[in-house]
Amino acid sequence: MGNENQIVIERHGTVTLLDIKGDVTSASESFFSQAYANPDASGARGLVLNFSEGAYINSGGIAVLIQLLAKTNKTKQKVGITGLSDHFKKIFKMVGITRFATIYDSVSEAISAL
Amino acid sequence: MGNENQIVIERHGTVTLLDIKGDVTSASESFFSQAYANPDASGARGLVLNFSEGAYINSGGIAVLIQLLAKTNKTKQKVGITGLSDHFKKIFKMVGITRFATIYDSVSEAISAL
Amino acid sequence: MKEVPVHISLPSVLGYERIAMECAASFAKLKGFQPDKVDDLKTAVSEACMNAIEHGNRCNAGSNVLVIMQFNEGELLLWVKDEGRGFKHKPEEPNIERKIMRLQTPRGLGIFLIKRLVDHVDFDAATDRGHAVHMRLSLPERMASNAVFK
Amino acid sequence: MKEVPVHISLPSVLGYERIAMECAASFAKLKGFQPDKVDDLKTAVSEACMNAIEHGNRCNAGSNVLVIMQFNEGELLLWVKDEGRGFKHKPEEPNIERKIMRLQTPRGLGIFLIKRLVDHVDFDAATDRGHAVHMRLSLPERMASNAVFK
Ligand SMILES: Nc1ncnc2c1ncn2[C@@H]1O[C@H](COP(=O)(O)OP(=O)(O)O)[C@@H](O)[C@H]1O
Ligand SMILES: Nc1ncnc2c1ncn2[C@@H]1O[C@H](COP(=O)(O)OP(=O)(O)O)[C@@H](O)[C@H]1O
Repeated sequence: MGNENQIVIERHGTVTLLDIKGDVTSASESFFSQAYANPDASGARGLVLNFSEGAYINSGGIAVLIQLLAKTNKTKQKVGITGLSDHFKKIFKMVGITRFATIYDSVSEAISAL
Repeated sequence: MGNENQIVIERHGTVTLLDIKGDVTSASESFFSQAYANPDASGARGLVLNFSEGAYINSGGIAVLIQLLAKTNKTKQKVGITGLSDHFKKIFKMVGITRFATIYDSVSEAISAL
Repeated sequence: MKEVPVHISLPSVLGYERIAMECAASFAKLKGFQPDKVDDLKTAVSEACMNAIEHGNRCNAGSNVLVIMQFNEGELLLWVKDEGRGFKHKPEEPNIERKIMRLQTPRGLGIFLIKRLVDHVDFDAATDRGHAVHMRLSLPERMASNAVFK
Repeated sequence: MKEVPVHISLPSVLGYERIAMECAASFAKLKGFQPDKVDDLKTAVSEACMNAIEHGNRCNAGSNVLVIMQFNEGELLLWVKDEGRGFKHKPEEPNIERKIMRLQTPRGLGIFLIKRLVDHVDFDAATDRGHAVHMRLSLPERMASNAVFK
Protein backbone atom coordinates (compact mmCIF):
# COMPACT_ATOMS: atom_id res chain seq x y z
CA MET A 1 0.00 0.00 0.00
CA GLY A 2 2.80 2.37 0.67
CA ASN A 3 3.50 3.07 4.31
CA GLU A 4 5.00 1.78 7.48
CA ASN A 5 3.78 2.34 10.99
CA GLN A 6 5.60 2.52 14.21
CA ILE A 7 3.37 1.71 17.15
CA VAL A 8 4.84 2.69 20.50
CA ILE A 9 3.31 0.79 23.43
CA GLU A 10 3.17 2.54 26.80
CA ARG A 11 1.61 1.19 30.02
CA HIS A 12 -0.20 3.62 32.24
CA GLY A 13 -1.46 1.41 35.09
CA THR A 14 -4.40 -0.62 33.81
CA VAL A 15 -4.57 1.35 30.59
CA THR A 16 -2.17 0.90 27.68
CA LEU A 17 -1.47 3.55 25.05
CA LEU A 18 -0.81 2.48 21.48
CA ASP A 19 0.80 5.52 19.88
CA ILE A 20 0.36 4.97 16.15
CA LYS A 21 2.85 6.89 14.04
CA GLY A 22 2.10 7.25 10.36
CA ASP A 23 -0.75 6.71 7.96
CA VAL A 24 -3.35 4.02 8.59
CA THR A 25 -4.20 1.89 5.56
CA SER A 26 -4.56 -1.80 4.79
CA ALA A 27 -0.74 -1.92 5.00
CA SER A 28 -1.09 -1.23 8.73
CA GLU A 29 -2.65 -4.64 9.45
CA SER A 30 0.50 -6.45 10.61
CA PHE A 31 1.57 -3.45 12.72
CA PHE A 32 -1.76 -3.42 14.51
CA SER A 33 -1.95 -7.15 15.09
CA GLN A 34 1.65 -7.27 16.34
CA ALA A 35 1.04 -4.39 18.70
CA TYR A 36 -2.09 -6.06 20.07
CA ALA A 37 -0.24 -9.36 20.50
CA ASN A 38 1.94 -7.62 23.11
CA PRO A 39 0.63 -8.68 26.57
CA ASP A 40 0.68 -5.03 27.66
CA ALA A 41 -1.96 -4.41 24.99
CA SER A 42 -4.01 -7.60 24.97
CA GLY A 43 -3.92 -7.81 28.78
CA ALA A 44 -4.80 -4.19 29.55
CA ARG A 45 -8.17 -3.21 30.93
CA GLY A 46 -8.33 -0.23 28.61
CA LEU A 47 -6.57 0.69 25.36
CA VAL A 48 -5.95 4.17 23.98
CA LEU A 49 -5.23 4.38 20.27
CA ASN A 50 -3.53 7.67 19.49
CA PHE A 51 -3.44 8.55 15.79
CA SER A 52 -0.85 11.01 14.51
CA GLU A 53 -1.78 14.52 13.51
CA GLY A 54 -2.35 14.88 9.80
CA ALA A 55 -2.29 11.11 9.22
CA TYR A 56 -3.95 9.75 6.10
CA ILE A 57 -6.55 7.18 7.13
CA ASN A 58 -8.51 5.32 4.48
CA SER A 59 -11.19 2.64 4.49
CA GLY A 60 -8.50 -0.05 4.42
CA GLY A 61 -7.10 1.43 7.63
CA ILE A 62 -10.55 1.61 9.21
CA ALA A 63 -10.98 -2.08 8.38
CA VAL A 64 -7.76 -2.81 10.27
CA LEU A 65 -9.13 -0.86 13.23
CA ILE A 66 -12.40 -2.81 13.06
CA GLN A 67 -10.42 -6.05 13.25
CA LEU A 68 -8.77 -4.75 16.41
CA LEU A 69 -12.14 -3.69 17.87
CA ALA A 70 -13.49 -7.17 17.13
CA LYS A 71 -10.81 -8.48 19.49
CA THR A 72 -11.28 -5.85 22.21
CA ASN A 73 -15.03 -6.38 22.06
CA LYS A 74 -14.55 -10.08 22.75
CA THR A 75 -12.24 -9.45 25.70
CA LYS A 76 -14.49 -6.58 26.89
CA GLN A 77 -11.58 -4.11 26.87
CA LYS A 78 -12.52 -0.47 26.73
CA VAL A 79 -11.04 1.51 23.84
CA GLY A 80 -10.38 5.24 23.61
CA ILE A 81 -9.33 7.02 20.42
CA THR A 82 -7.33 10.27 20.30
CA GLY A 83 -5.45 12.39 17.79
CA LEU A 84 -8.22 12.49 15.17
CA SER A 85 -8.93 15.61 13.11
CA ASP A 86 -12.54 16.80 12.95
CA HIS A 87 -12.81 15.14 9.54
CA PHE A 88 -11.81 11.72 10.81
CA LYS A 89 -13.94 12.11 13.93
CA LYS A 90 -16.86 12.53 11.55
CA ILE A 91 -15.81 9.55 9.42
CA PHE A 92 -15.40 7.32 12.49
CA LYS A 93 -18.89 8.30 13.64
CA MET A 94 -20.36 7.66 10.17
CA VAL A 95 -18.94 4.17 10.07
CA GLY A 96 -20.08 3.39 13.62
CA ILE A 97 -16.63 3.02 15.17
CA THR A 98 -17.85 5.24 18.00
CA ARG A 99 -20.26 2.52 19.11
CA PHE A 100 -17.25 0.39 20.08
CA ALA A 101 -14.73 3.04 21.08
CA THR A 102 -14.89 6.53 22.59
CA ILE A 103 -13.20 9.53 21.04
CA TYR A 104 -11.29 11.79 23.46
CA ASP A 105 -9.62 15.12 22.88
CA SER A 106 -6.34 14.18 24.49
CA VAL A 107 -4.37 11.12 25.49
CA SER A 108 -4.32 12.12 29.16
CA GLU A 109 -8.09 12.59 29.17
CA ALA A 110 -8.55 9.16 27.57
CA ILE A 111 -6.20 7.48 30.05
CA SER A 112 -7.93 8.89 33.08
CA ALA A 113 -11.41 8.13 31.69
CA LEU A 114 -10.79 4.46 30.89
CA MET B 1 -3.56 34.64 -10.43
CA GLY B 2 -5.93 33.24 -7.91
CA ASN B 3 -5.76 34.71 -4.44
CA GLU B 4 -6.59 37.64 -2.30
CA ASN B 5 -4.63 39.08 0.57
CA GLN B 6 -5.68 40.86 3.62
CA ILE B 7 -2.92 43.02 5.05
CA VAL B 8 -3.55 44.18 8.58
CA ILE B 9 -1.55 47.28 9.54
CA GLU B 10 -0.56 47.70 13.18
CA ARG B 11 1.59 50.48 14.63
CA HIS B 12 3.99 49.62 17.41
CA GLY B 13 5.69 52.94 18.17
CA THR B 14 8.14 53.71 15.38
CA VAL B 15 7.73 50.27 13.88
CA THR B 16 4.72 49.17 11.81
CA LEU B 17 3.63 45.59 11.35
CA LEU B 18 2.15 44.49 8.04
CA ASP B 19 0.43 41.23 8.80
CA ILE B 20 0.01 39.56 5.42
CA LYS B 21 -2.76 36.95 5.35
CA GLY B 22 -2.83 34.56 2.46
CA ASP B 23 -0.59 33.47 -0.39
CA VAL B 24 1.89 35.85 -1.95
CA THR B 25 1.91 35.85 -5.75
CA SER B 26 1.85 38.44 -8.51
CA ALA B 27 -1.82 38.94 -7.58
CA SER B 28 -0.62 40.43 -4.29
CA GLU B 29 0.82 43.53 -5.96
CA SER B 30 -2.10 45.89 -5.37
CA PHE B 31 -2.50 44.68 -1.78
CA PHE B 32 1.16 45.42 -1.04
CA SER B 33 1.21 48.83 -2.70
CA GLN B 34 -2.02 49.86 -1.00
CA ALA B 35 -0.71 48.77 2.37
CA TYR B 36 2.52 50.69 1.84
CA ALA B 37 0.59 53.79 0.76
CA ASN B 38 -0.84 53.96 4.28
CA PRO B 39 1.11 56.66 6.17
CA ASP B 40 1.55 54.27 9.10
CA ALA B 41 3.58 52.10 6.75
CA SER B 42 5.36 54.57 4.49
CA GLY B 43 6.10 56.87 7.43
CA ALA B 44 7.36 54.25 9.90
CA ARG B 45 11.01 53.98 10.81
CA GLY B 46 10.85 50.22 10.59
CA LEU B 47 8.50 47.75 8.90
CA VAL B 48 7.80 44.15 9.86
CA LEU B 49 6.31 41.95 7.18
CA ASN B 50 4.69 38.92 8.75
CA PHE B 51 3.85 36.13 6.31
CA SER B 52 1.23 33.57 7.23
CA GLU B 53 2.12 30.04 8.19
CA GLY B 54 1.93 27.64 5.30
CA ALA B 55 1.47 30.42 2.74
CA TYR B 56 2.32 29.67 -0.86
CA ILE B 57 4.91 32.20 -2.05
CA ASN B 58 6.11 32.12 -5.64
CA SER B 59 8.56 34.16 -7.71
CA GLY B 60 5.75 36.54 -8.70
CA GLY B 61 5.17 37.21 -5.00
CA ILE B 62 8.88 37.69 -4.38
CA ALA B 63 8.88 40.25 -7.21
CA VAL B 64 6.11 42.14 -5.39
CA LEU B 65 8.21 42.07 -2.24
CA ILE B 66 11.24 43.37 -4.18
CA GLN B 67 9.13 46.30 -5.39
CA LEU B 68 8.32 47.11 -1.79
CA LEU B 69 11.97 46.80 -0.76
CA ALA B 70 12.91 49.19 -3.61
CA LYS B 71 10.72 51.78 -1.86
CA THR B 72 11.94 51.08 1.69
CA ASN B 73 15.53 51.16 0.45
CA LYS B 74 15.00 54.65 -0.96
CA THR B 75 13.42 55.92 2.25
CA LYS B 76 16.05 54.07 4.32
CA GLN B 77 13.37 52.22 6.30
CA LYS B 78 14.50 49.07 8.04
CA VAL B 79 12.56 45.92 7.16
CA GLY B 80 12.11 42.75 9.19
CA ILE B 81 10.50 39.58 7.88
CA THR B 82 8.76 36.98 10.04
CA GLY B 83 6.52 33.94 9.62
CA LEU B 84 8.63 32.19 6.99
CA SER B 85 9.09 28.42 6.93
CA ASP B 86 12.64 27.10 6.68
CA HIS B 87 12.06 26.54 2.98
CA PHE B 88 11.13 30.14 2.28
CA LYS B 89 13.94 31.43 4.54
CA LYS B 90 16.26 29.53 2.22
CA ILE B 91 14.58 30.88 -0.91
CA PHE B 92 14.71 34.46 0.39
CA LYS B 93 18.44 34.05 1.08
CA MET B 94 19.05 32.54 -2.37
CA VAL B 95 17.42 35.46 -4.09
CA GLY B 96 19.26 38.01 -1.93
CA ILE B 97 16.20 39.45 -0.16
CA THR B 98 18.16 39.10 3.09
CA ARG B 99 20.56 41.82 1.93
CA PHE B 100 17.70 44.32 2.17
CA ALA B 101 15.65 42.85 5.00
CA THR B 102 16.36 40.81 8.11
CA ILE B 103 14.58 37.58 8.93
CA TYR B 104 13.41 37.19 12.55
CA ASP B 105 11.87 34.23 14.31
CA SER B 106 8.96 36.14 15.78
CA VAL B 107 7.07 39.38 15.30
CA SER B 108 7.89 40.59 18.82
CA GLU B 109 11.59 39.94 18.26
CA ALA B 110 11.46 41.86 14.98
CA ILE B 111 9.60 44.80 16.51
CA SER B 112 12.05 45.21 19.35
CA ALA B 113 15.07 44.80 17.06
CA LEU B 114 14.05 47.44 14.51
CA MET C 1 -17.38 29.40 -20.88
CA LYS C 2 -16.51 25.96 -19.57
CA GLU C 3 -12.95 25.62 -18.43
CA VAL C 4 -10.70 22.93 -19.86
CA PRO C 5 -10.73 20.08 -17.32
CA VAL C 6 -7.73 18.91 -15.34
CA HIS C 7 -6.69 15.33 -16.15
CA ILE C 8 -4.54 13.03 -14.05
CA SER C 9 -3.56 9.53 -15.04
CA LEU C 10 -2.05 7.14 -12.53
CA PRO C 11 -0.64 3.62 -12.67
CA SER C 12 -2.80 1.11 -10.79
CA VAL C 13 -0.61 0.83 -7.73
CA LEU C 14 -2.09 1.19 -4.24
CA GLY C 15 -0.76 4.34 -2.64
CA TYR C 16 -1.01 6.37 -5.84
CA GLU C 17 -4.57 7.29 -4.91
CA ARG C 18 -2.88 9.87 -2.67
CA ILE C 19 -1.67 11.77 -5.71
CA ALA C 20 -5.19 12.11 -7.11
CA MET C 21 -6.42 12.99 -3.64
CA GLU C 22 -3.95 15.87 -3.23
CA CYS C 23 -4.64 17.06 -6.76
CA ALA C 24 -8.37 17.17 -6.11
CA ALA C 25 -7.78 18.93 -2.79
CA SER C 26 -5.68 21.58 -4.41
CA PHE C 27 -8.24 22.05 -7.22
CA ALA C 28 -11.07 22.42 -4.71
CA LYS C 29 -9.10 24.95 -2.64
CA LEU C 30 -8.37 26.94 -5.79
CA LYS C 31 -12.09 27.05 -6.46
CA GLY C 32 -12.87 28.35 -3.01
CA PHE C 33 -14.11 25.26 -1.16
CA GLN C 34 -13.71 25.42 2.62
CA PRO C 35 -11.33 23.03 4.45
CA ASP C 36 -14.09 20.68 5.70
CA LYS C 37 -15.46 20.22 2.17
CA VAL C 38 -11.93 19.72 0.87
CA ASP C 39 -11.42 16.95 3.44
CA ASP C 40 -14.67 15.29 2.37
CA LEU C 41 -13.56 15.37 -1.24
CA LYS C 42 -10.14 13.99 -0.34
CA THR C 43 -11.62 10.91 1.28
CA ALA C 44 -14.15 10.42 -1.53
CA VAL C 45 -11.50 10.70 -4.26
CA SER C 46 -9.07 8.48 -2.40
CA GLU C 47 -11.72 5.76 -1.94
CA ALA C 48 -12.89 5.95 -5.55
CA CYS C 49 -9.30 5.74 -6.81
CA MET C 50 -8.49 2.80 -4.54
CA ASN C 51 -11.52 0.99 -5.94
CA ALA C 52 -10.43 1.79 -9.49
CA ILE C 53 -6.94 0.48 -8.72
CA GLU C 54 -8.02 -2.64 -6.79
CA HIS C 55 -11.32 -3.71 -8.29
CA GLY C 56 -11.45 -1.99 -11.68
CA ASN C 57 -7.85 -2.55 -12.75
CA ARG C 58 -7.02 -5.45 -10.40
CA CYS C 59 -3.77 -3.75 -9.37
CA ASN C 60 -2.32 -4.25 -12.82
CA ALA C 61 0.32 -1.49 -12.79
CA GLY C 62 0.12 -1.23 -16.58
CA SER C 63 -3.56 -0.18 -16.42
CA ASN C 64 -4.28 3.47 -15.82
CA VAL C 65 -6.71 5.20 -13.53
CA LEU C 66 -7.85 8.46 -15.06
CA VAL C 67 -9.19 11.28 -12.91
CA ILE C 68 -10.90 14.22 -14.56
CA MET C 69 -11.84 17.38 -12.66
CA GLN C 70 -13.82 20.34 -13.82
CA PHE C 71 -15.47 23.31 -12.19
CA ASN C 72 -18.66 24.64 -13.69
CA GLU C 73 -21.33 26.97 -12.32
CA GLY C 74 -20.46 26.50 -8.69
CA GLU C 75 -20.00 22.76 -8.95
CA LEU C 76 -16.92 20.63 -8.87
CA LEU C 77 -17.36 17.66 -11.19
CA LEU C 78 -15.02 14.72 -10.91
CA TRP C 79 -14.72 11.42 -12.76
CA VAL C 80 -12.63 8.40 -11.78
CA LYS C 81 -12.23 5.99 -14.68
CA ASP C 82 -10.81 2.50 -14.68
CA GLU C 83 -10.40 -0.14 -17.36
CA GLY C 84 -12.72 -2.68 -15.76
CA ARG C 85 -16.32 -3.71 -16.27
CA GLY C 86 -17.83 -2.01 -13.25
CA PHE C 87 -19.81 -3.60 -10.45
CA LYS C 88 -20.69 -7.28 -10.72
CA HIS C 89 -23.40 -6.89 -8.09
CA LYS C 90 -24.66 -4.26 -5.73
CA PRO C 91 -22.29 -4.19 -2.74
CA GLU C 92 -23.71 -5.18 0.66
CA GLU C 93 -24.43 -2.30 3.06
CA PRO C 94 -21.80 -2.22 5.80
CA ASN C 95 -23.09 -3.03 9.27
CA ILE C 96 -20.67 -2.27 12.07
CA GLU C 97 -22.25 -4.71 14.54
CA ARG C 98 -21.91 -7.53 12.04
CA LYS C 99 -18.34 -6.51 11.27
CA ILE C 100 -17.38 -6.51 14.96
CA MET C 101 -19.03 -9.94 15.33
CA ARG C 102 -17.00 -11.07 12.29
CA LEU C 103 -20.25 -11.88 10.43
CA GLN C 104 -19.28 -9.41 7.69
CA THR C 105 -15.90 -8.50 6.17
CA PRO C 106 -14.26 -5.54 7.90
CA ARG C 107 -13.80 -4.01 4.42
CA GLY C 108 -16.58 -2.65 2.23
CA LEU C 109 -16.66 0.92 3.57
CA GLY C 110 -15.49 2.88 0.51
CA ILE C 111 -18.80 3.17 -1.37
CA PHE C 112 -20.63 3.87 1.90
CA LEU C 113 -18.29 6.80 2.64
CA ILE C 114 -18.27 8.28 -0.85
CA LYS C 115 -22.09 8.38 -0.87
CA ARG C 116 -22.10 10.36 2.38
CA LEU C 117 -19.28 12.77 1.55
CA VAL C 118 -20.24 14.22 -1.82
CA ASP C 119 -23.44 15.88 -2.98
CA HIS C 120 -24.04 13.41 -5.77
CA VAL C 121 -22.38 10.23 -6.98
CA ASP C 122 -23.03 7.88 -9.86
CA PHE C 123 -21.07 4.64 -9.52
CA ASP C 124 -21.89 3.57 -13.03
CA ALA C 125 -21.40 6.71 -15.11
CA ALA C 126 -21.42 6.59 -18.89
CA THR C 127 -17.96 6.36 -20.42
CA ASP C 128 -16.64 5.48 -23.87
CA ARG C 129 -14.52 2.64 -22.52
CA GLY C 130 -14.11 0.92 -19.16
CA HIS C 131 -15.98 2.05 -16.08
CA ALA C 132 -16.39 5.45 -14.43
CA VAL C 133 -17.55 6.87 -11.13
CA HIS C 134 -18.81 10.42 -11.32
CA MET C 135 -19.15 12.76 -8.37
CA ARG C 136 -20.28 16.28 -7.78
CA LEU C 137 -19.60 18.67 -4.92
CA SER C 138 -21.40 22.00 -4.75
CA LEU C 139 -19.79 25.19 -3.56
CA PRO C 140 -22.05 26.48 -0.78
CA GLU C 141 -23.76 29.74 -1.77
CA ARG C 142 -21.78 29.76 -4.99
CA MET C 143 -19.85 32.78 -3.83
CA ALA C 144 -16.17 32.21 -3.36
CA SER C 145 -14.93 31.13 -6.74
CA ASN C 146 -15.81 33.94 -9.03
CA ALA C 147 -15.23 36.56 -6.41
CA VAL C 148 -11.85 35.39 -5.27
CA PHE C 149 -10.44 33.90 -8.43
CA LYS C 150 -10.51 35.73 -11.71
CA MET D 1 10.78 -2.54 -14.36
CA LYS D 2 10.00 1.08 -15.06
CA GLU D 3 6.75 2.23 -13.58
CA VAL D 4 4.07 3.81 -15.73
CA PRO D 5 4.47 7.59 -15.29
CA VAL D 6 1.89 9.87 -13.71
CA HIS D 7 0.45 12.44 -16.14
CA ILE D 8 -1.34 15.66 -15.26
CA SER D 9 -2.73 18.06 -17.79
CA LEU D 10 -3.82 21.56 -16.80
CA PRO D 11 -5.46 24.47 -18.57
CA SER D 12 -3.10 27.46 -18.95
CA VAL D 13 -4.57 29.54 -16.17
CA LEU D 14 -2.36 31.09 -13.53
CA GLY D 15 -3.07 29.50 -10.16
CA TYR D 16 -3.40 26.01 -11.66
CA GLU D 17 0.34 25.50 -11.17
CA ARG D 18 -0.66 24.74 -7.57
CA ILE D 19 -2.36 21.54 -8.66
CA ALA D 20 0.78 20.27 -10.38
CA MET D 21 2.81 21.39 -7.37
CA GLU D 22 0.68 19.40 -4.91
CA CYS D 23 0.66 16.41 -7.21
CA ALA D 24 4.44 16.42 -7.44
CA ALA D 25 4.73 16.86 -3.68
CA SER D 26 2.50 13.90 -3.03
CA PHE D 27 4.41 11.78 -5.58
CA ALA D 28 7.74 12.69 -3.98
CA LYS D 29 6.46 11.88 -0.47
CA LEU D 30 5.18 8.53 -1.72
CA LYS D 31 8.66 7.79 -3.01
CA GLY D 32 10.27 8.59 0.31
CA PHE D 33 11.66 12.11 -0.21
CA GLN D 34 12.11 14.11 2.98
CA PRO D 35 10.04 17.27 3.63
CA ASP D 36 12.84 19.73 2.70
CA LYS D 37 13.37 18.04 -0.66
CA VAL D 38 9.61 17.96 -1.22
CA ASP D 39 9.50 21.72 -0.60
CA ASP D 40 12.31 22.28 -3.10
CA LEU D 41 10.45 20.26 -5.69
CA LYS D 42 7.23 22.14 -4.99
CA THR D 43 8.81 25.50 -5.75
CA ALA D 44 10.61 24.16 -8.82
CA VAL D 45 7.46 22.58 -10.26
CA SER D 46 5.35 25.62 -9.49
CA GLU D 47 7.84 27.94 -11.23
CA ALA D 48 8.20 25.68 -14.27
CA CYS D 49 4.42 25.39 -14.60
CA MET D 50 3.91 29.15 -14.25
CA ASN D 51 6.44 29.66 -17.05
CA ALA D 52 4.67 27.09 -19.21
CA ILE D 53 1.35 28.85 -18.56
CA GLU D 54 2.61 32.43 -19.01
CA HIS D 55 5.43 32.22 -21.52
CA GLY D 56 4.92 28.89 -23.29
CA ASN D 57 1.14 29.02 -23.66
CA ARG D 58 0.64 32.80 -23.23
CA CYS D 59 -2.19 32.20 -20.73
CA ASN D 60 -4.38 30.76 -23.47
CA ALA D 61 -6.76 28.70 -21.33
CA GLY D 62 -7.37 26.34 -24.24
CA SER D 63 -3.70 25.31 -24.34
CA ASN D 64 -2.62 22.60 -21.98
CA VAL D 65 0.35 22.26 -19.71
CA LEU D 66 1.36 18.64 -19.35
CA VAL D 67 3.34 17.42 -16.36
CA ILE D 68 4.84 13.93 -16.39
CA MET D 69 6.39 12.34 -13.32
CA GLN D 70 8.26 9.09 -13.03
CA PHE D 71 10.43 7.45 -10.42
CA ASN D 72 13.28 5.29 -11.58
CA GLU D 73 16.36 3.94 -9.78
CA GLY D 74 16.28 6.43 -6.94
CA GLU D 75 15.52 9.40 -9.15
CA LEU D 76 12.39 11.41 -9.59
CA LEU D 77 12.10 12.54 -13.21
CA LEU D 78 9.70 15.29 -14.10
CA TRP D 79 8.76 17.00 -17.36
CA VAL D 80 6.74 20.18 -17.82
CA LYS D 81 5.54 20.57 -21.40
CA ASP D 82 3.93 23.56 -23.04
CA GLU D 83 2.76 24.26 -26.56
CA GLY D 84 5.22 27.10 -27.21
CA ARG D 85 8.53 27.41 -29.01
CA GLY D 86 10.78 27.59 -25.98
CA PHE D 87 13.24 30.34 -25.05
CA LYS D 88 13.78 33.16 -27.51
CA HIS D 89 17.02 34.14 -25.81
CA LYS D 90 18.94 33.20 -22.72
CA PRO D 91 17.30 34.98 -19.77
CA GLU D 92 19.37 37.59 -17.91
CA GLU D 93 20.79 36.51 -14.53
CA PRO D 94 18.83 38.16 -11.73
CA ASN D 95 20.79 40.67 -9.69
CA ILE D 96 19.10 41.79 -6.47
CA GLU D 97 21.02 45.10 -6.20
CA ARG D 98 19.96 46.06 -9.71
CA LYS D 99 16.38 45.01 -8.97
CA ILE D 100 16.26 47.15 -5.81
CA MET D 101 17.70 50.09 -7.81
CA ARG D 102 15.01 49.46 -10.44
CA LEU D 103 17.70 48.84 -13.07
CA GLN D 104 16.32 45.33 -13.66
CA THR D 105 12.76 43.97 -13.66
CA PRO D 106 11.73 42.59 -10.24
CA ARG D 107 10.62 39.42 -12.07
CA GLY D 108 12.95 36.89 -13.66
CA LEU D 109 13.54 34.67 -10.62
CA GLY D 110 11.89 31.44 -11.72
CA ILE D 111 14.68 29.91 -13.78
CA PHE D 112 17.23 31.02 -11.18
CA LEU D 113 15.33 29.20 -8.43
CA ILE D 114 14.64 26.02 -10.39
CA LYS D 115 18.36 25.65 -11.17
CA ARG D 116 19.22 25.83 -7.48
CA LEU D 117 16.44 23.58 -6.19
CA VAL D 118 16.73 20.43 -8.28
CA ASP D 119 19.71 18.18 -8.97
CA HIS D 120 19.51 18.62 -12.71
CA VAL D 121 17.41 20.68 -15.09
CA ASP D 122 17.26 20.96 -18.85
CA PHE D 123 15.22 23.98 -19.97
CA ASP D 124 15.15 22.82 -23.56
CA ALA D 125 14.44 19.11 -23.33
CA ALA D 126 13.61 17.09 -26.41
CA THR D 127 9.89 16.67 -27.04
CA ASP D 128 7.81 15.54 -29.97
CA ARG D 129 5.85 18.79 -30.05
CA GLY D 130 6.05 22.13 -28.23
CA HIS D 131 8.63 22.80 -25.55
CA ALA D 132 9.62 20.90 -22.41
CA VAL D 133 11.57 21.48 -19.24
CA HIS D 134 13.01 18.34 -17.68
CA MET D 135 14.12 18.05 -14.07
CA ARG D 136 15.62 15.39 -11.89
CA LEU D 137 15.72 15.07 -8.12
CA SER D 138 17.74 12.27 -6.53
CA LEU D 139 16.67 10.43 -3.43
CA PRO D 140 19.58 10.74 -0.97
CA GLU D 141 21.22 7.35 -0.35
CA ARG D 142 18.58 5.71 -2.48
CA MET D 143 17.17 3.97 0.56
CA ALA D 144 13.66 4.90 1.44
CA SER D 145 11.67 4.09 -1.62
CA ASN D 146 12.21 0.42 -2.18
CA ALA D 147 12.35 -0.33 1.49
CA VAL D 148 9.17 1.49 2.44
CA PHE D 149 7.12 1.15 -0.70
CA LYS D 150 6.66 -2.13 -2.46
N1 LIG E 1 -14.32 0.44 -9.71
C1 LIG E 1 -14.92 -0.73 -9.39
N2 LIG E 1 -15.03 -1.71 -10.32
C2 LIG E 1 -15.62 -2.89 -10.00
N3 LIG E 1 -16.14 -3.19 -8.79
C3 LIG E 1 -16.07 -2.25 -7.83
C4 LIG E 1 -15.47 -0.98 -8.08
N4 LIG E 1 -15.55 -0.26 -6.95
C5 LIG E 1 -16.15 -1.04 -6.04
N5 LIG E 1 -16.47 -2.25 -6.55
C6 LIG E 1 -17.15 -3.37 -5.86
O1 LIG E 1 -17.84 -2.87 -4.73
C7 LIG E 1 -17.39 -3.50 -3.53
C8 LIG E 1 -17.45 -2.52 -2.37
O2 LIG E 1 -16.49 -1.49 -2.53
P1 LIG E 1 -16.06 -0.63 -1.28
O3 LIG E 1 -17.25 -0.21 -0.55
O4 LIG E 1 -15.17 0.46 -1.75
O5 LIG E 1 -15.23 -1.60 -0.32
P2 LIG E 1 -13.95 -2.52 -0.57
O6 LIG E 1 -13.17 -1.92 -1.68
O7 LIG E 1 -13.25 -2.48 0.74
O8 LIG E 1 -14.45 -3.90 -0.89
C9 LIG E 1 -16.00 -4.00 -3.85
O9 LIG E 1 -15.61 -5.08 -3.04
C10 LIG E 1 -16.14 -4.39 -5.32
O10 LIG E 1 -16.71 -5.66 -5.46
N1 LIG F 1 8.32 27.83 -20.99
C1 LIG F 1 8.89 28.92 -21.53
N2 LIG F 1 8.71 29.22 -22.83
C2 LIG F 1 9.25 30.34 -23.37
N3 LIG F 1 10.02 31.20 -22.68
C3 LIG F 1 10.23 30.96 -21.37
C4 LIG F 1 9.68 29.82 -20.73
N4 LIG F 1 10.07 29.85 -19.44
C5 LIG F 1 10.80 30.97 -19.29
N5 LIG F 1 10.91 31.64 -20.43
C6 LIG F 1 11.65 32.91 -20.65
O1 LIG F 1 12.61 33.07 -19.62
C7 LIG F 1 12.37 34.29 -18.90
C8 LIG F 1 12.76 34.14 -17.45
O2 LIG F 1 11.86 33.27 -16.81
P1 LIG F 1 11.76 33.27 -15.22
O3 LIG F 1 13.14 33.27 -14.66
O4 LIG F 1 10.89 32.16 -14.80
O5 LIG F 1 11.13 34.68 -14.83
P2 LIG F 1 9.74 35.39 -15.26
O6 LIG F 1 8.79 34.31 -15.64
O7 LIG F 1 9.35 36.12 -14.03
O8 LIG F 1 10.09 36.30 -16.39
C9 LIG F 1 10.92 34.63 -19.16
O9 LIG F 1 10.66 36.01 -19.01
C10 LIG F 1 10.71 34.12 -20.58
O10 LIG F 1 11.18 35.05 -21.52
